[in-house]
This record gives sequence, structure tokens and C-alpha cells, in this order.
Amino acid sequence: MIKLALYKSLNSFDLDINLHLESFTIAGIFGPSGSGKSTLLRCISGLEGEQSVYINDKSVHHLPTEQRGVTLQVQSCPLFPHLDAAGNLAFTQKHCFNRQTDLTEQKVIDALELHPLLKRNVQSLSGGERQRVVFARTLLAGQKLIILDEPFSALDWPLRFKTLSTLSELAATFSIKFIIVSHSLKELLFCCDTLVQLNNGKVINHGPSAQVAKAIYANNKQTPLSLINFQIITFDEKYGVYLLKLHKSEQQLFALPSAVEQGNKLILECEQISVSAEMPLNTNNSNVLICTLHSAELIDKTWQLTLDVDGQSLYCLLSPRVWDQNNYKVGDTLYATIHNLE
Amino acid sequence: MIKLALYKSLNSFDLDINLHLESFTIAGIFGPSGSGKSTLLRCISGLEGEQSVYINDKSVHHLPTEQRGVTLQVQSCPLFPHLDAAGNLAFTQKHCFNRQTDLTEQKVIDALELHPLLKRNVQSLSGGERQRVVFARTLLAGQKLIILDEPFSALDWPLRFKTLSTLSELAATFSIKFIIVSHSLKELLFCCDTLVQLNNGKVINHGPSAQVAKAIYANNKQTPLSLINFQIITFDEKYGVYLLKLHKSEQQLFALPSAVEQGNKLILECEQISVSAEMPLNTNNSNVLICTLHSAELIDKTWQLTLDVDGQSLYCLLSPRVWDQNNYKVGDTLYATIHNLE
Amino acid sequence: KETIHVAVASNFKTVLQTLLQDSPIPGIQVKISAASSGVLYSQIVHGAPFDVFLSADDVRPQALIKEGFASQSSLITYALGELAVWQPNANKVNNKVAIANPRFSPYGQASEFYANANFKKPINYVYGNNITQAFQFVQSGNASVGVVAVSTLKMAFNNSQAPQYLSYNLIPSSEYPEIIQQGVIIKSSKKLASAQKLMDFLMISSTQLKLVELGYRTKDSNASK
Amino acid sequence: MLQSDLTALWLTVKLAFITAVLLLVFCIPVAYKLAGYKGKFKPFLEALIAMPLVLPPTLLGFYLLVLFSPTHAFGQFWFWLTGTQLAFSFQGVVIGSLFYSLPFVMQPLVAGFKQINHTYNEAAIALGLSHFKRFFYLILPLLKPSIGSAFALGFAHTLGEFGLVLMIGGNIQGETQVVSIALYDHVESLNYAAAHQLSLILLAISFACLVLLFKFNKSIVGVKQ
Amino acid sequence: MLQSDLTALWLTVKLAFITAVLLLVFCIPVAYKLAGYKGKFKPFLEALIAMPLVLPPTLLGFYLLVLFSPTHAFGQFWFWLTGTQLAFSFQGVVIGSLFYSLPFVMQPLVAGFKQINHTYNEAAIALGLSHFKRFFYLILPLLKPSIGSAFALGFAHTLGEFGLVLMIGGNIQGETQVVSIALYDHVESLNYAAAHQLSLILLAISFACLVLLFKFNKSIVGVKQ
Ligand SMILES: Nc1ncnc2c1ncn2[C@@H]1O[C@H](COP(=O)(O)OP(=O)(O)OP(=O)(O)O)[C@@H](O)[C@H]1O
Ligand SMILES: Nc1ncnc2c1ncn2[C@@H]1O[C@H](COP(=O)(O)OP(=O)(O)OP(=O)(O)O)[C@@H](O)[C@H]1O
Ligand code: MOO
Ligand SMILES: [Mg+2]
Ligand SMILES: [Mg+2]
Repeated sequence: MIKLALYKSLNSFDLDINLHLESFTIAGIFGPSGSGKSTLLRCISGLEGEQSVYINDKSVHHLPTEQRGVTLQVQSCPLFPHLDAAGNLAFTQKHCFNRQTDLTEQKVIDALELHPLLKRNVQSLSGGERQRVVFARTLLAGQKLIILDEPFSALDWPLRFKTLSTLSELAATFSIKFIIVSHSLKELLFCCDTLVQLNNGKVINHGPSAQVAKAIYANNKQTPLSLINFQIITFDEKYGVYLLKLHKSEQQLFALPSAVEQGNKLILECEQISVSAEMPLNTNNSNVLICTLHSAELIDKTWQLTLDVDGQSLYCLLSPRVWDQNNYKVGDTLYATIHNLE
Repeated sequence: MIKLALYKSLNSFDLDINLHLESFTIAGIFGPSGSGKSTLLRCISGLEGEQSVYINDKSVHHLPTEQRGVTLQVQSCPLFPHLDAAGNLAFTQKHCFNRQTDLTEQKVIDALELHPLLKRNVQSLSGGERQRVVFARTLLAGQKLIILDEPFSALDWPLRFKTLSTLSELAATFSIKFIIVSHSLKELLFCCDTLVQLNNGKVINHGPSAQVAKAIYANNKQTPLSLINFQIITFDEKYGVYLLKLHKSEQQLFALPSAVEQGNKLILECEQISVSAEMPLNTNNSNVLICTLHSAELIDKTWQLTLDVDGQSLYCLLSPRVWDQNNYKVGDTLYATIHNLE
Repeated sequence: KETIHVAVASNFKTVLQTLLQDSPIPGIQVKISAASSGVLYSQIVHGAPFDVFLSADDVRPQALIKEGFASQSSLITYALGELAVWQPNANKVNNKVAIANPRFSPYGQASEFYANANFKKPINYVYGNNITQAFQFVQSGNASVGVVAVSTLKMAFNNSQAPQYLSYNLIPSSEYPEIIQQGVIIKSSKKLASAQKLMDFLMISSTQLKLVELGYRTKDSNASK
Repeated sequence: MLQSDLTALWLTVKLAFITAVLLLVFCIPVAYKLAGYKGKFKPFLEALIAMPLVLPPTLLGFYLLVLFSPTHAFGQFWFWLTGTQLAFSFQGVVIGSLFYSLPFVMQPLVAGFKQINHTYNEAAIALGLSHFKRFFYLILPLLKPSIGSAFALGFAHTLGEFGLVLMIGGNIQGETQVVSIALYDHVESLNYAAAHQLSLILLAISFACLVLLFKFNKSIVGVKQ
Repeated sequence: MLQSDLTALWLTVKLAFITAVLLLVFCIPVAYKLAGYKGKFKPFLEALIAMPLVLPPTLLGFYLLVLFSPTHAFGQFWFWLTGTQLAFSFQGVVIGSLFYSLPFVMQPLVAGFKQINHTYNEAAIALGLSHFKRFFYLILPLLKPSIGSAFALGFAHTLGEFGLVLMIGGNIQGETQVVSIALYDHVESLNYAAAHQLSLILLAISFACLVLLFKFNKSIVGVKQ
């Protein structure tokens, strides 16, 4: 799908990237400020020098941006000041060649709810409004590979998730592939199937989101995410929750639609999981899984427990004090309570 | 300290604000995109028309910005392109009149760790680097009231928290007051003592952070935060945790320094709290408080329980299914487990 | 030495310089400002610090006298223009006839008078701003024939020794109205005596003879005819 | 007002308009290239463009007169190409004006291109707009104040052009007698009343043209920026 | 080369430099105000500034001559003030050039000011920089390409000034005889060799000046923007 071999000397380090992303729908690029994310995107789109870039198995390093079949939305991308919001959208729809999708102005405006902003002078838009119009404009360039550099940094979280959902829908409906740069893992995990982690100009991790996210947590001395595959048994209309079961052991879980519809895996944060040696009773958490303690590691002054359930891993944390107090052994059966799933 | 009476007709609603902030060190302004945050700041600083503004009991509505004793960092504030990073800093230090603080270039550069960026052409800075230099430049304007419009939106969270900590230190050391706009409550709660919530151009809440935050959660149909006052008993050197106790009932909690040093209150999210009718045993959570169920409310399809402990409130959530399963009654004694505190 | 400031019509400037070089006037230094007669006239009317005005016509000096800027008594006719038909290229490049603009130049009026009477109609005039420019139109080859001043042709020959400047057809003076070039002393001049010396110098016979050599006619040569 | 003055006015406005439009068409792409060029010859190229400014128009006209001459290779080439002569013709005056007014159109455009914020262009490249589209639909609209300024300078400067037209025009009514020449004629013939009247009319007309131009220019860009 | 030509060259460069500098000093604040002014008279003001362009320089010179005349109130006032006469003096020529070249300095500046990105100015206001500081330390540096362009146009245009200086200068050596006038004299006297030589020198000198100017201009802004 995308194959890169980039080398560029930056200020305090070199961007040196060999990356092959085979198949993805929405890929996220994650890394701290100044790690080379924007520069990487500029290389892919051709804004930056002669670098080896393959898109869909076609070498494009010699092509100008408009012939690469990709659209980049640069960081803090400006609207064109001589046009109003609607003008900016019409401009792109009209002047971009080789449009591959049949996204129209009308569809994009509806999807992103931009009606009230259309007749507005771009100077008078608020920061977040501007970003939404810019995103709409990017979509209208009509390419099947769209690269976004911190596209929603000025949106509040509810609006951001809404916009990201719209993005996912558009990706599916119009088979557009997205690459999104963000410094928020929360944002990326919400919509990406593939993640690339950058640090000091090098790719230090890439692959399926969940896997990379776990590594990122480990690297960042942050807590790891647990990813659990499930099958849906029923949807409980009355309470609006799904009843799930694990593939092998058939243990059951209740989960809210939002947790299920996010993909075919449950993404659980460490903070959502607590363990006890005995079955918890009469709690507000009905989601308890019976697991085996697979291993325990002291990472950065915290014990990280890996629990095995159904051949899948659950991660949970213990303070050293609590670890010392309880006397968990590898092989013990433990009860993992999952909070905030239902 | 600050008293505003603003009226301005905006596109889809009117900005109509009467606000009096008596004493604050770092005030946060929170609101969704397009709610009028930036416009409010522009009014205070004088960028926007004739509006009634009192700063330190002095009416300033007739004064130009430079005589109001306030510095505003506008949203996506640009660096001056004819100067390099160091030049931008020197520019402000040199040309701003009436500097009230003795912040020097050197101090600011050290505090924000800008050394590697100083000789850089501003065009070549990454988004986050640019924001840090802009913030340094704002500080060097030397005023005692500094207003920041989404100042750190391009920073990754670790860097953002670090920068916010620096900001708090500077506020204390140089007795600078800050007003920060953000759409991230997490960011604001990290450093603000006072919060103002805006919606559609109106102040719908203002006051101490914790109180406003709670109301915001309620309004936003988000989960409320619990705020618990405590006393420190000891610091456990071995495990690096504090032992706390509640004022009246003397129940004890273990907490990590990060949780304690954030202020004199524990800020607990709903997700951190689970309840059970029986004392949980042998778990990895040693922080269990004995409470009384004070009330329960069905809000947006979720039961929100208010627990009374020591005259303080803890909030936790139950899905309707679990609520129906358990049979909690007001007045019941419940055990609240607090996760992820230690 | 006293310096007097002479405003001179540009087609006479070189001539005046030659005259003064050959026989300087004792005790007098002459400073020359050259421009078209019309410009000089306007400047004098508006207070230009000139002592003497040598015009390429008779209208302007007399207007100055009438308006009180120059003294009637100082008026001299220092030269009469002499015209020739000049066609340096035997084979005509085009049918353009270059003459000075007859609207304000006596050279032009005389040229037009002659051409109208003698050239085949219709005549394709191109108008030079002055008689020198009419000459340049022909010289540069843009006009095939011109009615030009003999003085200009002689000056060009003196500069380059090219024989083409000598192959002109002199027009008999009877075939066009007189081109009277007059000069006056400006009333506001503080150097009236020196100015008068210059006027005298122009009118003495040695000077007048030299003028004839340089392509002008003079009152005397006229009278003698 | 004289019929000839009317003709001159019309001719002048036509000349200025044609010149300004042709110059815009030529200068916009050149200025674009030049503003983007970062090589070491840049200051030389920029200085070269300003050169026609430095030569006094009369002299520029003189050299053009030589160039246009049928005896000169360029003049011959032109004649071979079109069967007409450049000197004393409207086309010739247009060509002269193009030289003469070039710097006034080029300079504001180069300065304007240099000042366009690079981020807009980069955003458009990244959007996948071709060079061509970007130039016509983004950069030119952003450049409107400079284009207006360039057009105004080129137009007005050509209106007031005098020395050059005087040299290569030959003062032919309806062909090369532009207002400035007509005005000069009036002044030279001491016909000041006609000169005042004509210059007033010239001022009024050009004032009206420019007001319209600037109004138009404003309504497109001023409000939005 | 003639001594008088050297004097003329020096005089010309001095005149052009003084004129360009004075015009910058005057035009920068005016252009700033004008670019910021949004009232309904804006197109009228802009057109007004372009007016000196429209009048042929000779005519402009003629009107200035009238204005400077000792019979006119302004001329009398100036005489009362300084005891000197403006016409036919270097000061007079400077004043004339100021009028003459004003639009060439003003226009690029107005266009430049209009194109400065408003966000920079707003950021600086919000930082608490006074109007004065912003103007001198932010806006002027951002305007450098336009200032360079304005200076170059003003300088070069004054170098080539002819009709106006001829009118109000009176062609006085060392005082008002600038190169363009000297060149005209050479052409009028058919002294083409001297004209070629002088114009080459003029071109060379102005080319060198402009190359330096553009180099300087580039080194300050070009690299960073
Ligand atoms: N033209 C350049 N010359 C030298 N160094 C550069 C250039 N452009 C970027 N850099 C440096 O390279 C590093 C990576 O920059 P880049 O903009 O790619 O970072 P980023 O990951 O997008 O950061 P952010 O999240 O802050 O936008 C930064 O340290 C930046 O200062
Ligand atoms: N000059 C203006 N004219 C009309 N409407 C305006 C103007 N400026 C802003 N608005 C509108 O007023 C509302 C508030 O804008 P403001 O910039 O204050 O929002 P904000 O809270 O800062 O949003 P964001 O978080 O997206 O930056 C927006 O809907 C905006 O479109
Ligand atoms: O003085 Mo002239 O030579 O009539 O133009
Ligand atoms: Mg970036
Ligand atoms: Mg805002």
C-alpha cells in the first residue's frame, strides 16, 4: 500500500524511515512534538524533496504532489482568505484534477454539518470551525488517500469524536484511506486500525493499533491496553447493552454499544481492570472474568500483571505495597473485574 | 480582579457576558468550539470593540491593549517571520513597555527548555516547538495578567503537563495571573483554581475549579468528578506512597504523590470508583471507603449514585441492568473501592 | 569677467558656442541655457534669471516686449533661417516628409508653405518638435525626405564629415516666408551693459559673415539680394 | 474644445489601456518567475528590469527611432513581417510605451509576489492543485492589490508619456498625437487657455478611470482581507 | 567625457537620492494610513495620489513654474521664507521631482501595506506593543520588499526625469543641468557620440546602484521569508 524509504537531515536528528504499510484503512502516526511526524507526511505527499515513496506499488518519488493521488492537509492548514467558507469548498471541488471519489460539496457539508458556516468570511470563523471547514476542503480534493496533520486539535472532545466517526464512515462508504497524525493516542485508537510510532525521526513501532498501542504504553511508561476478542450473543433491548462471550471459555460480559461498535475487539485500559483472589460480590460491576496469573513484572515501580483469559491477555497494575500485601503467585486463579464496560 | 460586562452580536448567537472573577491565580475558560471563548478574550484585551472591562478595579474599556496591563496570546498565534526564534523573544523583551515582572529571556528559555530552538528560522519549527516559543514570547511581554487562547493544543500530553507545571511555577514565582482557554477539561483541571464555563456566548458556570468541573460533567452528560479533602499522615518511603486520612471519620487511603501533589483535594473520576454491598477482599485495591448511599438518580440512562463519606460526596455510576440486579437503598452502607489512586 | 546668462533656442546653441569660441567677447563669460523657444519664453515670463534671449522666431521676443519683460530697444534680428530639401537616400524608403511643426515653429511654417506648393499631393507629413528633430527623422531613415535647416546640415557635416550632409537642394529664399530669428535683452537683467555687448557682437559683420558660413542668412545678405 | 484634442484624448486612453493590458499579460508570469527565483543573478535581473526607467524618455525615444529605421535590421524585419513602418505609427508608439512603462508594471508585481504568504501556496500544493490552477485561482486573486497597483501605474504613466512619443511619433493626428503632445503644442504656441482646458479634461478623465479602477480593486479583495 | 557631463551625473545621482529618500520618509506613513483607511473616499484618495503621473512632465513643470514664479503667492511666500527663488534652483528641482515621483513611491507602499498579513499585527497588538513599536519594528521590516521596490522606482524615475527639470530648472550647469538634460543637449547638437557615452555611463552607474539596492534588500528579507 505505502512503502517509504526516507532520509532527511533535520535540526537535532535525522529523519530516517523505512516503512511498509501493507493494508490499512485508517492509519495513525503517533509521536511526541518534534519527532518528525509532519516532515514524514511532507515527504509522502511530495512537499519535501526527492525521497523514495511507493503508493499502491507505484513509485511516485518523481511525481509532483497532484499526480501522487494523495491529498495532504498540512498542520494548521489555512483557509484561502480571498474566498468565504463555501468558496473554499467550491474551489477545491472545481480545481482538483483526477478526483477519484464522488464526494460532492453537498455530501461533505451534510456530513460535517457545515451549513451555518458556509457564507462566512474565513477570518471570522472560530478555531474549531476553521478546522472543520479545512477538513471538508481536504475531502473535496477527492483523492483515495488522505493525509491529515493534527486535523482536529482545536475541537473539543465530543465534537472531535463525532468528526472522527464521520471520518470513519466516509472511509468505509467511499473507500478512502486516511493517515492521521496526532499526539493523542486516545484520538488515534478511536479510529485507526494501524499505528506507527515515531521518535526522534525513527519508526520505533508499527502494526495493528492495539499491538502498537500496547508497546507505546510500555515505552512511555504508561499503562498498557488490553484487547479482548469476543462474540456477540444478544443485544438486551431493555437495558441497551450487549451480552458478549469469549470464544473459548464462553465467559460472559455486558458491554455498552459504544465499547462494542468501536471494532471487533474490546479495548480495555489497565485502570478499568482490578483483580482479587476471591469472587467479588454484590458490586456494581457485573463483569468479572476468571483468569490465571500468567506473569508479573515490576515496571517503573509498579507491578504489571499479565492475566491469561481464554488465551488472551489482560493487563492490570498493582502498587508495590499492595503486591507485597497480597501474595499472588504465577498460576493462581484470579478474578478480574472490568469496570466501566457496561 | 476582573469584571466584565460584554455584549457582542456574533453570527449564530450573541456573546452576552457578566462576569466577576474576584481572586484567582490561574483561571480556565472552558467551552465547546464556537462558544465564544476567543471572542471573550479579545474583548478583555481590547482587540475587540468598546466593552466594559475592569481589571484590578480599574475600568480599561477606553484604553488600548498596551495600557491595559494584560497580554493576550491569540489562538494559533504566529511568530514574526522576519526574526528567528531568539529574535522573536528579544523583540518582545525589548519593545514591550511597562514590563511588570523581571522575567528575562534567559529565565524563560531555561524554564521552557528552548535552547535548541533559539537560532532556528521560525518556518522550520514543528507545530509544538512553535507553540512553546510563542508562549515564551508571551511571557516576555512582562505583564502580570496573561491570557492564553488554546496555548498548548499542539503539544503531546507529557510535554503539555510539563509546560503547564512550569506555568504554575512561574505564576507563583513572579505572581503572574493567567487565564487559559482550552476545550480540554483535563488540561484546565491540572492547573486552574478557577473555572468559567461558556456555552453559546453565555457564562453558564463559574467558580472554584472542582465545583465548576462537577457541574460541567453534569451538563455535558459526562461523569462527575468527586473531590475529597484529606490530611496527610505519613509518607511511606519504601513504597513511595502517602498515607492519608479523612478529616472526620479518619478512614485511611494510600495515594501516589502525583494524586496528592495536585492540590489539597483528591480528584476522583467516576470510573475510578466502584461500589459493593460487601467489603471486597484480597483485591489489588486497598483503598476502600465505607460510605452511605445518599441518593441515586437516573441520568441519561445511567444511574448516578451519590455516596456520603465524611460529609463529602463520592460519585459512581451503575448501568440500569446492574442497578436492577443489586438492590441498593438510600441509607445503605456501601463499600466504595477507589482504583488507581495508589 | 562678468558672466551673462543667455537663453538660447536649442537649434542655435551650438552655433553660438562656435561663434564665441572663435572670437570671445573681452570681459564677458557667457553661460548658456538651451531649450525650445517656447519653454524659454515661459521661463522668462516666470522670472528666469536670464539676461539675453535668443529665440528661433520673432513672435516670442515681441511678445516679451509687449508684456514688458524685454526692452524694445534691444530687439535684434540676429539671423534668418535657410531651408533645404534633403533626401540622403536616392531610392525612397517611404513617402514620409519630415518638417518642423508649423504650429509654433517659423521653420515649420516656412517648410510647410514650400512643400505644399512644390511636393506631389497628398503629402505625408511627419512633424518634428523642432527643425533639428525634422532633420533627425530623415537622418535616422524613418522619413525619406525632409525640409530641414541648412544650418543643421552644416553642423552635422562638421561633426562627422559625412558627404551625405552636403547633398541637399537649397531652396531659394523667395519660395518661403522669412524665418526671422530675433533676440532681446531681458528687462530684469542687472548686467545690461554686458548683455548689450553680446547683442552687438552678434550683429557685427564678422559674426554675421560667419553665420552665413554656418548655414544662415542675415538681414544684410537678404537686403543685398 | 478642439476636435484634434478630442482625437488626442481618445488616442491617449487607447494607448494607455493597450499598453497596460499588454504589460500585465507579459509581466505577471515574468514577475512570478522572478519572485520565485533565488539564484545569485536575482539582483541583476531586478536591476535590469528597472533600466528603462533610468534613460530619459527622449533618449529612449531616440534610440528606438534608430532601431525602427528601415535601414536598421529590426526595422527591416518588422517591415518584412507586417509591411508597415513602426516609426510615426500607433504600433510604434505602443512598442515604445511598452518599454517605457515596463518597470512600473513589473516592480509592484514582483514585490507583490514576494509578499504572498507561502503557507497558502503550500496548502494548495498539498491539496493537489496543479501549478497552473494554483497560479490562476489562488495566487492571482491574492495578488489583486498589486495587480491593481501595477495596472494603475502602467496606465497613468503611459497617459503622461511625452518625450518618447515626441521622438518616435512624429505628431500625427489620430495616429500618434497623444494628449501630452497636444498639450505641448498648445504651450509652445503660447495658447495657454487651450492647454489649461485640455489638461483639466485629461486630469478629470484619468481621475475617473483611476477611481473606478481602485473601487473595483477594493471590492474584490479589500473587504475580505 | 566632458567636465559638464560629470557635474551633471553627480547632480543627477544627488537629486535622485535626495528625492527618493524624502519621498520614502513622506510616503511610508501616508501609505500606512491610506492602506488602513477603509472609508468611502479611499478610491478617490488613491486616484489622487496617481494624478502627478497623468500630467506630462513638461506640463507639470509648466504649472510648477507658474507656482514658483515671484508673481505667485507661493513663490512670494517661499522668497519671504528663504530669500531664494525656487525656479531655476536645485531646491526647486527637488520639489518638482518630489511631485513627479510621488506616485512611484506611494503605490508600491500602499500595495505592500495592504498585503501584510493581518495576523502578525494582531498578534503584536495582543502582546501589548504600542502602535509606534509595531510600526517600526514589525510592519516596516515585513514591508522591506515593497520599500526596496518603492525606493528603486523613485530613484530610477528621478534619474530619468527630463521634461520637468527642463521646465523649472532652466538647464543651468552645476545647479539644474541633470544628465537627462545634458543628454538632450547632446542629441539636439547632433553630438551623438557624447550622447552614447553619457547614456552608457548613466546606465552603468544606475545599474550598479540598483544591483546593490536589490542585493541589500534581498539579504534582509528574502532569506527568512
Ligand atoms: N526545514 C527544517 N530544517 C531543520 N530542521 C527542521 C526543519 N523542519 C523541521 N525541522 C525539525 O525537525 C523536527 C521534526 O519536525 P516536525 O515538524 O516533523 O515535527 P512534528 O513531529 O510534526 O512535531 P509537532 O507535533 O510539534 O508538529 C523538529 O525538531 C523540527 O524543529
Ligand atoms: N467577526 C465575527 N462575525 C460574526 N461571527 C463571528 C465573528 N467572530 C467569531 N464569530 C462567531 O462567534 C462564535 C464564537 O467564536 P469564537 O472564536 O469566540 O469561538 P471559540 O469559543 O474560540 O471557538 P474555538 O474553540 O473553535 O476556537 C463562532 O460561532 C464564530 O463563528
Ligand atoms: O526653439 Mo525651437 O528650435 O522653435 O523648438
Ligand atoms: Mg507537526
Ligand atoms: Mg477560539
